[in-house]
Amino acid sequence: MAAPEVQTVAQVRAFRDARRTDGTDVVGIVRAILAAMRMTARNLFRKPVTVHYPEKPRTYPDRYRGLLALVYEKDTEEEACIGCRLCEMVCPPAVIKVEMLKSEKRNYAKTFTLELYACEFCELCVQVCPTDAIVMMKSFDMATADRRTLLLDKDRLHAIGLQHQQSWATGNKLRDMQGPPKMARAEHAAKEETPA
Amino acid sequence: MTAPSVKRVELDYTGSERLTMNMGPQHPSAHGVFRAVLTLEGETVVGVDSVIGYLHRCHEKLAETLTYAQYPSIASKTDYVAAMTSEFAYVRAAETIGKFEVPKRAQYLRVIVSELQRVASHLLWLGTWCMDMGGALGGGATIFLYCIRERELILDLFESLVGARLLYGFFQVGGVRYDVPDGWIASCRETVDLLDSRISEYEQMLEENPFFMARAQGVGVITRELAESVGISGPLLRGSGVNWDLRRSDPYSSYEDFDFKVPVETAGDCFARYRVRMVEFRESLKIVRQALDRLPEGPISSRPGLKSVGQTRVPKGETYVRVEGARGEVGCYLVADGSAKPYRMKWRGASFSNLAILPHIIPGHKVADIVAIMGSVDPVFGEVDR
Amino acid sequence: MTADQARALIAERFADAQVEGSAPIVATVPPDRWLAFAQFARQELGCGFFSFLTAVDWKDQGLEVVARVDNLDHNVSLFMKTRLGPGVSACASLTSVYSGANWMEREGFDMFGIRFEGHPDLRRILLSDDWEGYPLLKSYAVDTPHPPYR
Amino acid sequence: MMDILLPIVAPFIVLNVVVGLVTYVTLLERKFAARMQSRIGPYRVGPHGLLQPIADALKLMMKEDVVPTAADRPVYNLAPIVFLVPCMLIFATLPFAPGLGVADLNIGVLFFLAVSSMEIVGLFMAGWGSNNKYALLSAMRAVNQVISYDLPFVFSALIPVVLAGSLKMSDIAAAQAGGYGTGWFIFYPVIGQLGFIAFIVSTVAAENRAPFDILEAESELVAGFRVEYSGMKFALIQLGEYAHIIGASFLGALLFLGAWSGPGPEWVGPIWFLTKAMFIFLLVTWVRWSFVRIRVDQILALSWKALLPATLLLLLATAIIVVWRANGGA
Repeated sequence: MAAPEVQTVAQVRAFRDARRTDGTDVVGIVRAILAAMRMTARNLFRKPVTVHYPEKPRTYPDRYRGLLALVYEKDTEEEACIGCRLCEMVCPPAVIKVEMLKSEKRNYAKTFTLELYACEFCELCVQVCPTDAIVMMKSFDMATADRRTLLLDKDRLHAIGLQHQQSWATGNKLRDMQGPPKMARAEHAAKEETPA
Repeated sequence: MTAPSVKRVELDYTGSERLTMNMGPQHPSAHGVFRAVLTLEGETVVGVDSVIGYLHRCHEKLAETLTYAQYPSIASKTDYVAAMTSEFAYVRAAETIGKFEVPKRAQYLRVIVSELQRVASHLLWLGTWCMDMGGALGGGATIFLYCIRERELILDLFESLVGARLLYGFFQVGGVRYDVPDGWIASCRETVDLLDSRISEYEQMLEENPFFMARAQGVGVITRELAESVGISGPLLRGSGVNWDLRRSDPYSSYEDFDFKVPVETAGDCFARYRVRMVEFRESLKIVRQALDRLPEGPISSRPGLKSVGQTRVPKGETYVRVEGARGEVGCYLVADGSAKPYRMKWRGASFSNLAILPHIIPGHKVADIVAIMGSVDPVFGEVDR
Repeated sequence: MTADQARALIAERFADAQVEGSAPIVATVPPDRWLAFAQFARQELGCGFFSFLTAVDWKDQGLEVVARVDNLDHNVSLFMKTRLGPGVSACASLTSVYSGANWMEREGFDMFGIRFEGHPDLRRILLSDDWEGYPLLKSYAVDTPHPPYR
Repeated sequence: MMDILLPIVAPFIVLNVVVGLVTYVTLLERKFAARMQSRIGPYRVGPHGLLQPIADALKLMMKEDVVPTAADRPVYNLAPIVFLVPCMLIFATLPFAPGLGVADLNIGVLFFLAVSSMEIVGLFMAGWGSNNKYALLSAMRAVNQVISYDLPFVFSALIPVVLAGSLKMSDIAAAQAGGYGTGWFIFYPVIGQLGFIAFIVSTVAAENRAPFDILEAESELVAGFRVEYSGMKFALIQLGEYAHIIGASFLGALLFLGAWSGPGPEWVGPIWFLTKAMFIFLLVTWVRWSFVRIRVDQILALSWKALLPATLLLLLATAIIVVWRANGGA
């Protein structure tokens, strides 16, 4: 038994002839044509779905994954990033580069660069951040003609953080949601027990 | 360039006024970047050489350099039209080797997103296929825009679930990364109901339309033997009379809990593939409804949330897992060596195998049929070239 | 045909094959029996569905060619493997048995440099024709330099 | 003095009106199509996009004019003009109101039909001169299609001619006047309606509009015969195409919908005529945005196997009825 080869022209014609409807059912054809035209006419009177984008910005959902930014700690107003380089290591396209600055009380990021033009917004850096320092913003419009402006350093990342609205996700919230299995299981078991 | 060795069919008249025409890689109906070097006699195609690889990113090498925690978000870039199912295949492969348990809630969430993704992907297929046949300046564009309008609703759902519209990163080894937000289930139900009625509208526009039938019926027939031998899968295989759906034949992720039909058509032509997909729309929506009704409470991941890059280690072993993606069997052959990165990963893209059918069935058809056949095959070039 | 029957049949006909598992059946055959085994799988096991063909580079143990075929009617899956041995990069082509092997073997040639003997049209499929090296070999480093715009 | 000036001034006015009409008809079509597709269409240039056609025209004029190196230059450069001239010439015989027109020939309909099928020469020159395989295939298809569909187009247009008993356009219009619109040929029992449908179908096909736009066929042939054209030459081709469609719409309104007859004083006649023509245009547009394109062999089969015999029979039936009535039948 050999592998099937290219179909011949005769075969193609035979297939086509076998399925050909010779258009004898004129009433059916007319009805189908009218059905299609009725459909388009019906949509003529529906409201258009177009959004006038720059004038009316669309509302972003809470978990929107947009521009990346660094934030300050709420109470002390210090930089939240401790330069631990976890985000640098987890970043699949390797766009984050961090250098750590050792200090007495805590560490800081000496430099923090993010090549936004190669970022794929997978939120893994946010996910691993132990201090909720890197977050995503509910905005994406940083369109530019020069990709060098998308090479973000620490100051620009902090500025973006102040400029836009922050999305829901932070490292701790994400990890909480995914849940340590033991705790979640215990909770789950407790829930099942209560009705019983 | 090496001379292509193309199998040419002979027409039943003498004469060889042959024209070589390049269709693609930049062509309105190339569906991405596909180049078909056609040999024409008049309007009839007598030979075709397909050239692919314009979108090659060497995903398989990439997978060897990325850990099990990193790769799922990259996996969505293979089949970017149905990103959820491609992540699914990779994550499932790691889970199979590592024997990681997946909580029931995560399994159901996976089913919901995969089925919504299938609907979204089929909507894009219907739109682009009609655009291929009808043209951007004709009725095809109308259906395309209707389909896109409805696809947006699903993308909005995904956006409120994971925050992204195209490349999700929803899956992680051991479960899923995001739980459903408040109110998501209600809006999902609304969307599903709306989609159900809109799909009937497309059927009204196309189903018995003589223009559409003339273009789709008897065109691009794939016989069952050819289909199996080339290894096409999904709606194409079912359109050729094979009752084969991985959700039914090799159930995974609790698919055995749901009640759905597997549509099978025997004609093997473009119209049969259209019918299969139209029924799949409805069946997918049915599965989504069932899963939403029965969504259990509990954890969404059996493993702790990701804290570092090398957190997931998979023991030594190898496996091949397959999931039923929108385009067919999305498979991942994974060889693990006990470290945090795979030793080897082979991605079996459904589109790669599906596209390999083209040189077998195109010769003998007219130029206009090529775009109809291409569209009915529904290739996504991210998955073909990987 | 069940998986057990298929295993028994393989053991009977291919004494030199190592057979493991049942879903899927993993059968390792010597390279010279590769084509015969594929023919046997298609004709007698009814595995008409060609899923994929690829290779694994086991560094100094050489390349391993892997193919998977299914019997869709009876839900029997068969993994076919063959070890080419160190330094060998030639293998029999399955194109005469399975049409789908055509592109898959071209990809194997493209990525691993395996010359599939009997393939009608063995040229690079995903990479450009003038690419140097075979990227999926373990000896090909990820950061192998290449001139841009190739 | 008037006698000398009129033949110069009248065509000038008509030409400019037609060009203005064409640019704004594109806007009408775009808006109409957009609403059908749940969009809003042009919106930015001017209030609700009203200045969009002007912006488009300016843009096309400013664009670089690219000529392919291997093109057959004289043929390539001449093609848009050869294409445009017949498309504009068809307006020569159209009366827009009683006595308002360039020339009301006594063979008006014949002239219209003859000139309108001349566009094929320009099409073929464009396809051939571009030296592009897509364009060549498109030109071949164009010849096939236009020849096939001009026959049913002519036959269906001849039905009102037979009913009115004159080839002169103003006579045909006059024959439909009176009776508060019941005299329009579309209301002629059976023959009128069938003839109108045949006319619409063959118009769509003869003007290469979707679903019969196989020579443009951008999903197969990219843009067909005009794939290599850019800038002003492209604009000329586009202008010609739309002028042709509008001309055919006016013809349809004149032949079947009673031209300028309608309520109100005489001077609103042209407005009625324009409204009716736009109605036919929108009908054609509606068809265009509702169906997928059919294949070249199917289009030819439809013409030769169905439409041509049907229109021929219809014409024959019309002739028999007219003769029967003239001889004192009911």
